[in-house]
Amino acid sequence: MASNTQTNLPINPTNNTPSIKKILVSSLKQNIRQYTMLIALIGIWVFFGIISDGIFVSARNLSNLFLQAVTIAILATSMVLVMVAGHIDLSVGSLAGFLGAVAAVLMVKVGLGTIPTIILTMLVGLIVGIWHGYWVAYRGVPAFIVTLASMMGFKGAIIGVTKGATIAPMLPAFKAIGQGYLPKLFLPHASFNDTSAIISVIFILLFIIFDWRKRQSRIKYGFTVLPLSLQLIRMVVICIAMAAVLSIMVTYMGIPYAILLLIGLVVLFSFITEKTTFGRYVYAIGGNKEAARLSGINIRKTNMTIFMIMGVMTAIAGMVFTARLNAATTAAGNLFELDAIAAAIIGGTSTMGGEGTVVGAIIGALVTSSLDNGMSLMDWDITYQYIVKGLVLLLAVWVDIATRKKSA
Amino acid sequence: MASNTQTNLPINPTNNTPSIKKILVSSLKQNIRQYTMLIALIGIWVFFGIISDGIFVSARNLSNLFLQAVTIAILATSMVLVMVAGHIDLSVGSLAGFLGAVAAVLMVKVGLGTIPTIILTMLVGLIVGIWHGYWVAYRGVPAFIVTLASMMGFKGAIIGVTKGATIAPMLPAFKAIGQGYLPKLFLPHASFNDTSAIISVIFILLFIIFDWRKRQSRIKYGFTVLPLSLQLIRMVVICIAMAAVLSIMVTYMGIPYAILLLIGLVVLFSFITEKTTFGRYVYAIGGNKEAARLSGINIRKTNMTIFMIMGVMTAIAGMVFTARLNAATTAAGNLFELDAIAAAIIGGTSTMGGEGTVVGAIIGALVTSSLDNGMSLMDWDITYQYIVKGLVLLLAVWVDIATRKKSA
Amino acid sequence: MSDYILEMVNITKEFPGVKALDNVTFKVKKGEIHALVGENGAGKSTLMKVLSGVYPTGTYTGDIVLKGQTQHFQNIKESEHAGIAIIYQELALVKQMSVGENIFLGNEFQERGIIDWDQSYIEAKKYLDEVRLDINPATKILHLGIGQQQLVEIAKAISKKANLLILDEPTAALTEHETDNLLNLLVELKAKGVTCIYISHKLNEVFRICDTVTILRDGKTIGTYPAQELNEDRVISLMVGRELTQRFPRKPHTPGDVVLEVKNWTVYNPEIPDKKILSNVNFTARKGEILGIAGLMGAGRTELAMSLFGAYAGKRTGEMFLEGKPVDVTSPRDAINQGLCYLSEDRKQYGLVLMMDIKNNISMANLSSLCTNNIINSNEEVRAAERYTNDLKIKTPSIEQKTGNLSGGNQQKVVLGKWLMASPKVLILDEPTRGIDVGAKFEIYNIMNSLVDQGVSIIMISSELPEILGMSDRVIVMHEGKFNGELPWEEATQEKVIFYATGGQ
Amino acid sequence: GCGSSGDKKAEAPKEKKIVIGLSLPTQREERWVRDRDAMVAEAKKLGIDLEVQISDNDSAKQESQAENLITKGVQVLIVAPNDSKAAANIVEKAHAAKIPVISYDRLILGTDVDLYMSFDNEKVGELQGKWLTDHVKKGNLIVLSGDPGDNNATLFKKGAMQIIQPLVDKGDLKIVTDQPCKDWQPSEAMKHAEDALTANHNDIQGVLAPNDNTAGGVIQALAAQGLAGKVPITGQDSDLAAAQRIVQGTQGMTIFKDTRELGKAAIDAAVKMAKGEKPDANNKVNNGKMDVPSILLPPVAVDKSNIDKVLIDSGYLKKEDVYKK
Ligand SMILES: Nc1ncnc2c1ncn2[C@@H]1O[C@H](COP(=O)(O)OP(=O)(O)OP(=O)(O)O)[C@@H](O)[C@H]1O
Ligand SMILES: Nc1ncnc2c1ncn2[C@@H]1O[C@H](COP(=O)(O)OP(=O)(O)OP(=O)(O)O)[C@@H](O)[C@H]1O
Ligand SMILES: [Mg+2]
Ligand SMILES: [Mg+2]
Repeated sequence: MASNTQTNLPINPTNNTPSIKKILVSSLKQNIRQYTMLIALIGIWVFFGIISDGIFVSARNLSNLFLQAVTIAILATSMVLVMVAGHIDLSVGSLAGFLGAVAAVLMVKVGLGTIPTIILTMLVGLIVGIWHGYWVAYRGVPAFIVTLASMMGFKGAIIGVTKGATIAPMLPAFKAIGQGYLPKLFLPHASFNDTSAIISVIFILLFIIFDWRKRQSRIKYGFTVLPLSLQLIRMVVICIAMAAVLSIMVTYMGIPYAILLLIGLVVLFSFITEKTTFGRYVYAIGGNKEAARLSGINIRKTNMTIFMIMGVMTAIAGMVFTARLNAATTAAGNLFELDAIAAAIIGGTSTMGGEGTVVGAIIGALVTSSLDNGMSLMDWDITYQYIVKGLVLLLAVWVDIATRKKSA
Repeated sequence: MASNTQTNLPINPTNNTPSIKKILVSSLKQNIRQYTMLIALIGIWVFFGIISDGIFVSARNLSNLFLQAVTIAILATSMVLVMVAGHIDLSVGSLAGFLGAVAAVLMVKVGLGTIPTIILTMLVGLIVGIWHGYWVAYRGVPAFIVTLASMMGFKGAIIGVTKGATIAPMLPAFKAIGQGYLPKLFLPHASFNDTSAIISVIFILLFIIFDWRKRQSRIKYGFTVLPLSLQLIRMVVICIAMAAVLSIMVTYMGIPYAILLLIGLVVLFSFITEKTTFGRYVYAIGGNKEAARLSGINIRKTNMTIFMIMGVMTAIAGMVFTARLNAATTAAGNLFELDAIAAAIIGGTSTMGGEGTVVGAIIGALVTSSLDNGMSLMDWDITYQYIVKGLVLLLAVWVDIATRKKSA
Repeated sequence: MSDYILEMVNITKEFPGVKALDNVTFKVKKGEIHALVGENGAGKSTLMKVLSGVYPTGTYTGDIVLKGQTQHFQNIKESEHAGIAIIYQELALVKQMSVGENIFLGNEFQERGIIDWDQSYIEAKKYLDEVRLDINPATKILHLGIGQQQLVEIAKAISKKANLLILDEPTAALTEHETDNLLNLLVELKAKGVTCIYISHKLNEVFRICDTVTILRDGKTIGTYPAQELNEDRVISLMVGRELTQRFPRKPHTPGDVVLEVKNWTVYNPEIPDKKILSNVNFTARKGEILGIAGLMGAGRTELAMSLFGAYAGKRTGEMFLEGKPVDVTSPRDAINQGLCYLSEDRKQYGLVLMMDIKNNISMANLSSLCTNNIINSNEEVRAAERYTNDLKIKTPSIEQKTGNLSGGNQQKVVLGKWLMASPKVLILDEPTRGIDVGAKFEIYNIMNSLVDQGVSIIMISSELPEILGMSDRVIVMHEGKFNGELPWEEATQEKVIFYATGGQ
Repeated sequence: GCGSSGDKKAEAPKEKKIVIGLSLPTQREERWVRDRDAMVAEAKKLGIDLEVQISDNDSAKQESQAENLITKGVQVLIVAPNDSKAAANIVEKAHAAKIPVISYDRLILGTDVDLYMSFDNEKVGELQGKWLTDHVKKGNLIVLSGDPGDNNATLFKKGAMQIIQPLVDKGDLKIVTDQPCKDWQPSEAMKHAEDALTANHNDIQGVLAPNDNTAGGVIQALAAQGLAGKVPITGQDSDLAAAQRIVQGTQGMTIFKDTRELGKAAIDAAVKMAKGEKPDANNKVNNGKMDVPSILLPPVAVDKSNIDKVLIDSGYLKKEDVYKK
């Protein structure tokens, strides 16, 4: 995640001593949208933390909160790709419900094991993705239409697959995807989860190593780098933040598998969007399709790939959701598409394409989930819950637009 | 409606004898999208007419069908304005539900009469429209966000207003808006509705007069006109079509008030979009916002007006819906936004703004309603109903895109 | 005092990080044609946008005095009411709407908001005749070429019946013939008492019609002079702040082997499949030469380039050989892989991703050279971007700047950088200096020369005859989709080129 | 006014098949799938035509579909209304076409209904409330209800609260969370349960879950805290999954409404009405306009003690399914 702030530092090889202030200010400006939302998220946490007498920020609740957010976060991660390329996917909700039901049918009715079920379900997701990609990329039908059609279709298909009944229960191994925590390995009686602690330390070490290697490589290329003292301060701050978040889970029941999966997907997608040609092409297509085409980018192939990825990710989200409930129901996935789109937008993805980050979308998903969780925790009336959520969405985007205008 | 085809005829004041074939071909090309969808609509009617042994095309069923389409058609009519200007309104569904509930509360709980209820409800709609307009036009927040926030908010507000219970019944006069037919005035025992017949004849005469006056005015200005024979043929064909549609209703129970209202709104909105500066500004803003701004168009005011109109139209749609059910339920309006958007798109409105017609949207609404009606009439499985609807949406748009590409 | 129709005093306008105008004073006499010249980014367009209310009062400092009255325009409508009409540098037309609708957009023939269409189209036709554009006013803008669109813009400005008419580079997309028409029209308008501010990088036009010249450099006024006291060289040195000894840095090239050979190249209209846009075109391009392609607007030069580049939608027949081998180019990617690159005539629509930064735009066509296993080495990318930014002297605070925030000339250089990075064998430049100032043009010509020295074959499509004559080693003239003549540079003269371009045999 | 439909029938006696229209609210819940299956089977047995329409929880759609059924000329219309008040229109339209209407499972309010057949919905809530208060005498309750936009959810809750509220007023019970579950989604129920458990440090003594699906969600949240089976929780619908949970001890109870009986009875009554006869109503229920002749079947509370008898012996569920490990 942190890699993102670094790439955008201004570089000036001809002059090796730019003012530190300038670097900081410029880095702040470049990432203003994410910072605004991060501050909003922290604000929400502080608010609910205070009015709930600290219950909201307890390890247990935050751990719950992350798990409640995970399905939407997975969908939002790939929705960023779709939206950056200038499309939209309205089908993810009913498709996630459908694919969750497919997994349940394969496991409960057909009797397949966990691994075959996962593979087959992802395959079905992939096929749906190819179907979407075909129409969008090769037949030129707007994604809005293609996925609206699918949204309707899969709303029907889920009834066909489940025959209207709830399908349960899933196998324990499958269930663990949505509900399980990393087991304790060495210290079964410690008050914290040892495996999770080890993994957390590995995460932090990996970050330090990558950050350091990045610095070395920049020095090798003769680019400006932060003075060593500042770089170290920055590194320590980020490490502490990482440790804080991870320790929430370590001191509760450990890191849930679902969160581990999400972290993996976020790192993967951040990497794809920032470091691969495919990712770059996605941004170029969303920014100016004609220019991208004349620069030799294969727009069809790129669009097809985007929807294939979206299909597989929807399958993953659907399975995590089914695993968490340990059942597939016919109403599953209803309106998830809007939550995922809202998360992406709150996190800075443009509705016009060309802009957006995966990390932002995760922050967006956390913002909406935190609101849901906090208000339900405080037992607020459902009427106000809806209204507050709507207003926060509106205000978040507005504050962001206003600050961006000022600092552009 | 027909006025639309006429304005787009090529004009060539310097040369008074262009080939007739050229004129016809060019007029066909200009309106290809609407013709495609009209043909699709007729195709659907013929198909269901045959497999239902004629029940589908009975006066009674078609009359039902028009009434079933009317709420979505009203919403789609103003959605065209919103979408042509490059926005979208995701809130119309929950807002229509909310405003329908407001009307029911005013009537049933507060005890207001029909007229005060209608006026107050429209006022509330207007205020919501101003709220949307403010954020979109003056705060620069994308309409997608503003109306997504409202969608959530009004989902909550409707629960607050109805307290989760259905509110019914409405006063008979109010109920008539959604269910009533023009009464028979002179021939109470005739097998057809005399008032409706008279109104139908008036409609047809008005069309003939306008069409003729238009021809005269064009001749006066020295523009090309169709040869008299062709013009007359055209006029007769359109008159027969109008008579056919109207006679369906005349021979059943008469023209429903709701349809009369819809016809009025469609004529009004066609006029607004084609003949007024406001309408032109809407297209200009959607087509090229910068150009519109540099041409001195007040973009903010135009956007504000668009959303004010949308608010009022949503109120009308919500009331028609409530009148039709003779009750306000908390689930009312669910997903109407997608139906309205789909109708507009099927009818040729571009998701990118700048293109779209009101008549097209009405055809789009009829296409989806005809499918719903036909499949329900044939007692198809709900699973297939959803899938067929999705596929038809996809294919309709694709065929349209494909034909447009060829003939543009 | 009162013979000034317009006085702009001490205007200062800042954008975040850029002081676009710094205490600019600009005075225009009644009834004159006043030229405003300066390098790219000097602030010409900004000054005019301040005047027309695009940047409303309060976003700049300084005073605007129009006909003796101080004005505080809040928006464009107010400046139009005060008698100012402006044609912006960027075309401001709504593509989905008809020519007639565009001409009167914002000023419809209306009564209580209801438009009289018949009247509109009749009037529209009159203004189109006035700018000598013979098209049906019901035609949609998207069916017009960029030059025709420019004429529609001019018709639109004239229709406002302003007494102060501002034209920001109106001839950038026009051919000689159309330019002639336009200049004559301006002179006619002047005779009717219309004052005109004329912005152009084409100094010959400036001297043909302008009475007074004001020069801007780096957001400051350098001076205002009567036109007869100046000559082109003097203006150029005032603009760039140094002497430019020659306009076209012609260098002797020694053409080598044939790199590109095109035989019987025929291209059909994508919408009307049996209509030929190009018929039976044959030509060769050699290593280390600049091949100029001249022609009037609509002659089909852009279609030729696009079809060779694999980017044209219509059907094509014919053969193409690169370094003697037959190649089948079906997409821009194929073309780039074969070493054939194309810089398009419309940088904003087809060249740049405006919301991306300079770095990402430059690397876009050749990302694979920065990659191992499709993973981008961002350090290499920065290094490459730095190199082209320095080589091409792109004026920017950093390579992280969004290209949308650059001036036109700098944007053009970014696109050029993109294609240089793709290391082409054959580089097709379509209007490479459109809307670019003399200083930057000179730099671009130098870049072309050094590319040719490195063995690149350049095909230059241009509507500016001096450029064609000044830079090409060989000139091909197109007329209505056919090659109508070929001249070595020594024999190419303005008269001959125009003779062929208008269909002479 | 169902008598008048007889005149027309006289012209074509016997050889024309009886056609009955059935409009159901949804197929997204197992119980409604069973209803449909039971009625289709009965109709087949009797050799009559049954036209089924599913409105997918949409009142307007239900009305359109009912119009379509009327258009197709059904002789009797069985309506399981999505919304009890909104469906009054359907009845009026049917009567205008001289078609009698049976209000199935949910009573259509404020109009002249010909026959009502049901399990009492408020009674369902009462049974849930009764069972819960029998098992939880003192402590904190989580009260969940169905979709906030569903009138039936309001009715279930009303019935349950009639029993629970007095104890709350007395101070024995405390409602710590009172939330609806959007779309009857188990994930919503799970979230609310998680949050309530957190907010009350697991100090929860009972859960009112409106149906089996939401109960399933709550049980997932309880299980995460090791509380599954320790906290009494209600349900409704007798889903197979719920029966399994009752046997395992994680869910306390469910409600059994033998929809096969109800469905069969509805078809039989409809056939009678189509022939112009009067069905034998055993009850009268006021719907705000009139006393509707009614056939009421009793809902049964099912828990571990009677599950074998009620659900398995009746053949509603299979023993090997319920006790499947
Ligand atoms: N909207 C904007 N935001 C930020 N900077 C801007 C903006 N518009 C113009 N500038 C900057 O202001 C300066 C003046 O630009 P302007 O467009 O007026 O130049 P110009 O003289 O018209 O150049 P050209 O000949 O290329 O059209 C340039 O440095 C440009 O980058
Ligand atoms: N979108 C279009 N639809 C129909 N015809 C077109 C279209 N674009 C171009 N043409 C036609 O194709 C031919 C060549 O046009 P084009 O403007 O590309 O020529 P050019 O020589 O490149 O001129 P320019 O100076 O404008 O670059 C002309 O006859 C033109 O009218
Ligand atoms: Mg400029
Ligand atoms: Mg060209």
